[in-house]
Amino acid sequence: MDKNLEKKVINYGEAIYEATYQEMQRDNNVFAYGLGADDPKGHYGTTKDLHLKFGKNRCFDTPLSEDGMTGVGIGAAMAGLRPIFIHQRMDFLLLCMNQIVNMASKMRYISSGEHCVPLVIRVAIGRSWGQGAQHSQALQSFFMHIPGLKVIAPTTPHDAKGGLIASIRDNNPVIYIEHRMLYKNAGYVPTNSFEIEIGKGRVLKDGNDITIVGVSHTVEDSLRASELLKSVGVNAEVIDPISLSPIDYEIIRNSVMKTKKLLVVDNGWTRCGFSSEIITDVAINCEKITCERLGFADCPCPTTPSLEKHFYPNPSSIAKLANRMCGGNIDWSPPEVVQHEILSFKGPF
Amino acid sequence: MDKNLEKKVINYGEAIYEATYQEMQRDNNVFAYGLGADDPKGHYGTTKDLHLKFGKNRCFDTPLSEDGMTGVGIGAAMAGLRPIFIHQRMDFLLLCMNQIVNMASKMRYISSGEHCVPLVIRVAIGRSWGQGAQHSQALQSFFMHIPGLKVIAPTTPHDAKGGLIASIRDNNPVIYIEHRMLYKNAGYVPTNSFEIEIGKGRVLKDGNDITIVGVSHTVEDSLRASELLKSVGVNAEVIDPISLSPIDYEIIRNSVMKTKKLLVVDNGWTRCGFSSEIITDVAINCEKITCERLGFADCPCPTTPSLEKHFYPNPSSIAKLANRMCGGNIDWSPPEVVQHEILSFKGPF
Amino acid sequence: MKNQFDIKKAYYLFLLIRKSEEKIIELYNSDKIKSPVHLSIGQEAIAVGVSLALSKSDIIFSNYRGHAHFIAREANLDKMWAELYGKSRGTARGKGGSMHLNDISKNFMPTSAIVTSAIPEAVGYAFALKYKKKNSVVICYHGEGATDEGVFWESLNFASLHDLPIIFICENNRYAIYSHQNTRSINDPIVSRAISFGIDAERISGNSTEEFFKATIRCKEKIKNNSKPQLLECMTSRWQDHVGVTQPELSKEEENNIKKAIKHDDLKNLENKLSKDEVLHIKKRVNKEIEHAIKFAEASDFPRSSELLENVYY
Amino acid sequence: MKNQFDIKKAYYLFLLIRKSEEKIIELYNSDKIKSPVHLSIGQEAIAVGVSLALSKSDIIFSNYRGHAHFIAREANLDKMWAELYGKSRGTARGKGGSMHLNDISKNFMPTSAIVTSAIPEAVGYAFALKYKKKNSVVICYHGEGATDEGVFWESLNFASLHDLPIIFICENNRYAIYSHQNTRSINDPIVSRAISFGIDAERISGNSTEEFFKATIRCKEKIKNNSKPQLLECMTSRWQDHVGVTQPELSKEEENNIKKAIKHDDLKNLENKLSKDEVLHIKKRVNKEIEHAIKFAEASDFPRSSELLENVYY
Ligand SMILES: Cc1ncc(C[n+]2csc(CCOP(=O)(O)OP(=O)(O)O)c2C)c(N)n1
Ligand SMILES: Cc1ncc(C[n+]2csc(CCOP(=O)(O)OP(=O)(O)O)c2C)c(N)n1
Ligand SMILES: [Mg+2]
Ligand SMILES: [Mg+2]
Repeated sequence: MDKNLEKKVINYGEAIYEATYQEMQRDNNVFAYGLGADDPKGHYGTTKDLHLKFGKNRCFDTPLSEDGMTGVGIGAAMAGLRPIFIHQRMDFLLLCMNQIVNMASKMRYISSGEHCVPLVIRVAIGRSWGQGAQHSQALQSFFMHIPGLKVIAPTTPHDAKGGLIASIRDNNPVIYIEHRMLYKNAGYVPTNSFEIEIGKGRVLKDGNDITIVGVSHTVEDSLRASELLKSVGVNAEVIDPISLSPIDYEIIRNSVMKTKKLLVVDNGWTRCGFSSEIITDVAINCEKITCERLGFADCPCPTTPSLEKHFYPNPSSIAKLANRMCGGNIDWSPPEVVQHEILSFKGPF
Repeated sequence: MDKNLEKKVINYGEAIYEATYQEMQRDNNVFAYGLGADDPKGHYGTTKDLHLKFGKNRCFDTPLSEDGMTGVGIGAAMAGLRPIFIHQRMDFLLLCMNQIVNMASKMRYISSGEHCVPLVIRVAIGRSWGQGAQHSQALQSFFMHIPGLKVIAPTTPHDAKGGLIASIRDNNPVIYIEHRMLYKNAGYVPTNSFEIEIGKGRVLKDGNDITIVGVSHTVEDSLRASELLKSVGVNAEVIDPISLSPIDYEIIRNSVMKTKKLLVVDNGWTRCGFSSEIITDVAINCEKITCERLGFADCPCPTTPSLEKHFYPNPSSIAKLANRMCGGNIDWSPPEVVQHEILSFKGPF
Repeated sequence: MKNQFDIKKAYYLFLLIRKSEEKIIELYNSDKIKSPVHLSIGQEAIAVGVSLALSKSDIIFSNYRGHAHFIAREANLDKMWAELYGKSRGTARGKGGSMHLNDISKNFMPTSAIVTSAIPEAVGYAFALKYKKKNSVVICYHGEGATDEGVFWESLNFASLHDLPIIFICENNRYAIYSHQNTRSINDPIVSRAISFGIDAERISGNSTEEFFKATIRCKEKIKNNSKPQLLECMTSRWQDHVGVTQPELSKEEENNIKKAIKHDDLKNLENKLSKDEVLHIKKRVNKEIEHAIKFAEASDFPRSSELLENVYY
Repeated sequence: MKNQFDIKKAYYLFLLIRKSEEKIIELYNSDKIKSPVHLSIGQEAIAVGVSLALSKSDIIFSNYRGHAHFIAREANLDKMWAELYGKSRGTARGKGGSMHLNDISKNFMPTSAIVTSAIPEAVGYAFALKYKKKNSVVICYHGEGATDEGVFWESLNFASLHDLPIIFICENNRYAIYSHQNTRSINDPIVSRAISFGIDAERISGNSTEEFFKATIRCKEKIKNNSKPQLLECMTSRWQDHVGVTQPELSKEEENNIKKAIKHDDLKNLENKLSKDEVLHIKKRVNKEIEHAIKFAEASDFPRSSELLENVYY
């Protein structure tokens, strides 16, 4: 991937900023807006000072009117602009469902191709430090359910940049999901502009014993779990789907044909979730695969850390289940792995 | 079920009316509201003249403010009333997602049991006769995804009545899904008040060769498909889950252990849908089951009948796939079955 | 767009709408039309008056009750009919139906069946016009019922905050299906609310094509001068049922209102201002155009089944 | 509720809020508090003035910035602190945190972190009061930012349509996080908009506890007499950052505004009206109560892990 490009180590938040900046530079039609888009903190730096660099009609704050502002983005996109609508939390998208599902996702179909809606909706998933029931939801399955929408959830800075540029250039509405615990993740990223292909996943770690598929931040945790699993002789393959709709079913099917075991670790609730979609596809299309899933506990997210730690899957709960699936000792208690990004998170809230 | 009760043949719409009327009679705290709740047509007769019988504070029309009106229902429920909020179309729930998901579903949890929200949201799914992209969605999976909500989708007049009474008496928010093509369905229904147990499914037809699970109107079509299948010697078991959340996983698992084959026919899109949830549960918990699913085509619903007929599963597409799963001739073309309720449907729109 | 009211053209467009709607009623029960219809009969004056005041480059957002707006904009009648028939030469190749008409060559945007939903989009389009420094304006038709939705006020707030070139045309027929406006808000408040949201708003009574025309001209001028968004509350009445071709179940009072409105039918007023010859000529033309459109629709095929999955994504 | 302003009680409640918030600041970085906090310092006069005008049976809806409303209602301070600590003796057994306080014994409803979301619920509660022919009123606190959301206007419309017993208390601190009100709407419009939605609305400037008290008394009286919903736009300012205990990044102008506000701190005004002894006595009481609450919180356990899945369903 991108063999000949100059690369630099930057973090996930910087990758989003770079993608936005370069696209705004390239194309006057690109603009970014949303609550606090031009505020001093600039959404973890991802929109920092864009209003100063490109003018306040190209990066602006809005009233608290998520529903209306989604419609504004759709209308602007129909008129040929390429809006990036930014949300501080995915939970707020619940206010925008009518515009996203009834309008954006269907515009092309109901006009038989006369119109398209090149709108990117950037949404951050929160967690921990007391965010609680209303500030920690990860509702990817809602958007995956709806034809006409694309959904991506990059994990690495590389894919964050290439994925955002691809989303901006895509002529369909794209829900771009970022995770607050990933902003500080660092990695090599090409300095120039580049796109990843929406719809292609990536094997982040090869292995033969079990296939683990994560989503967004749980990809990180799955990688950590794969480290733990080494100690019990289990060699896990870890897949980052990157794109949730369209899904790269092939990459997962190919992996499970080899490992015969599939563990999907969703970063969201499981019922009718991402994990059910992946397991169902495998159940229909591949033979004799053992499947399991993990995800949010079946309740709203509690604020207190003593309960919250049981709400999310974590490297050791992932490793424990994967090991059991591989016939390992069910009493194995993997050590707790320090999730630095979570412990060190102290806002901005 | 209800062996000792007096029964009468009534239709699905009448069953809903009867449940509402009897509950309003029994409990002064029950009231019904929504767009057109008191209009001359009374939602297919389901609310007909309730405003005259119980007064206009117990059955009333509202402004077109679905989001706000959901909140009003939640607040009234918190104050001890038992509101029934009625929607002409499920598509309009997209305007209410914030209130339903962020507020109603979490109220009990964030108050650790101090509050509850006994709110029933009645929503009709539309289809055919040109309803098109925005008037035919069946979004059950959204609500199934969210802990704290119950979701039911009765198919028979019996369950429509017993299910609505149970929903009204339930102290949790319940999404009650009805299908416009079922209103005319007739069947024996106890004349007195009774409840079905939310969370229990029902085997509507016994069989040994394959398990077919439908949802709402596709249960009807699955029954019709089972008739077609008789002609090729396939004896299908047809299950009506009735309750979509909680799901009666047991009844489905037990059936597939016997038949070894599972076909889920959703009345909605398949990706992250009801069908993926059911198949996933079976893939995880039962061994060596062949699974397939059917549902809406992967596109918005077109209005023209020439395309719409390919959008929905139907008795013959269900039968064809089931037969193939049972090792039958893949070239078998089951005859088209007349779906009277669809052909005869001419509104009210 | 001229600042002079063109009676002949107004009469022609008005008649074309009226006769099209009447033809729909005539054909509806034959099951040739594959789509529920929300007729505009009684409300045509608004569409005609407004449309005559527009330029080619102006942008139209309408709703499920969009036949009048579509026809008054001189969008493609043949394709509209084919769409009603569910045929592949329709405005959306049969996939949209009456509630989702569009004609990009006339800047007539796809309409929505969800009340109020296209209004923030109209505002977004106006935002784009300003962004690109275009001179056009956006026309956003909607019912009075649409103002019940919160997103309506979010839209007005954003339009006024950004001084967007948009004219909201509120077609106040007093009803949302069977609900009278009084059962949905008190004090007949649309103009006062719009003003409090920073919009120049005015009520136009009388259901007169020429008055709607003049008011729209005024709005366009005001936008040119002070670039403030505009709202016209156009008082009117709908003579048919909300949807379909059945007769509405009306209160005595409403029945009388409609009788009165029919007596003052602006189509007759316009007709009276023209010569017999002019009228005859226009009537002929209208009949011919509608016949042509129906033939076009009849001759068109239904879309092939492979089209089902086309145009979901770009 | 008495119609006489009780200065001693006002001072006590005001001080209890101020000192609690200051204690939070002091403790925050020790990581004992397990929840983000939205402090009320600068805005306390509203909560105190309003609360003193209420009866026991009145109902309170607040929001994520709810400490002042909670304390002024004399809700359980021990439990509030335990909740901030994430402990099982908290108002929500640690599962809600600062943004989801509740105290059913004081009719203080669970608060929401989603702006405006509790407002239609407050209206629904008022609907239920009327339905059950109760005499109480609902108090609905919200920020000026909350009025940007469409559902706010849907809520007001429904409240006015049904003449519901509710008082909207708009705490206008001019900011939503870092966004000044002027960047979100023009013409400082809240009162005029509310009036156009059929609500009796009035602005109260000066950030004075007694004025807020009097205004609330007026509202309650008006509701008794004409049962029209009321809105008070209470002008105020927030001295801390939007969330957490960091200092806000302010413009020079805003910095000056806050300096001015601090100079006119109503806590001092109230203090000046009391005798030294009275003040001393109250200060002692306040310190003791806060100490007690913190001890209560410290002594409480974290909830057992089995509680994770409790209270999802009834
Ligand atoms: C959000 C939403 N709520 C309800 C409906 C059902 N509905 C369709 S048209 C209509 C009436 C709208 O009234 P108005 O805006 O006055 O327009 P009119 O039909 O009178 O032209 C209603 C309630 C809908 N389509 N969308
Ligand atoms: C629907 C929604 N949008 C955005 C946010 C993020 N947010 C939290 S508080 C806040 C500011 C609200 O301002 P205001 O209503 O004036 O209340 P204040 O914080 O000033 O008391 C915002 C934008 C949210 N929580 N909910
Ligand atoms: Mg109307
Ligand atoms: Mg504020």
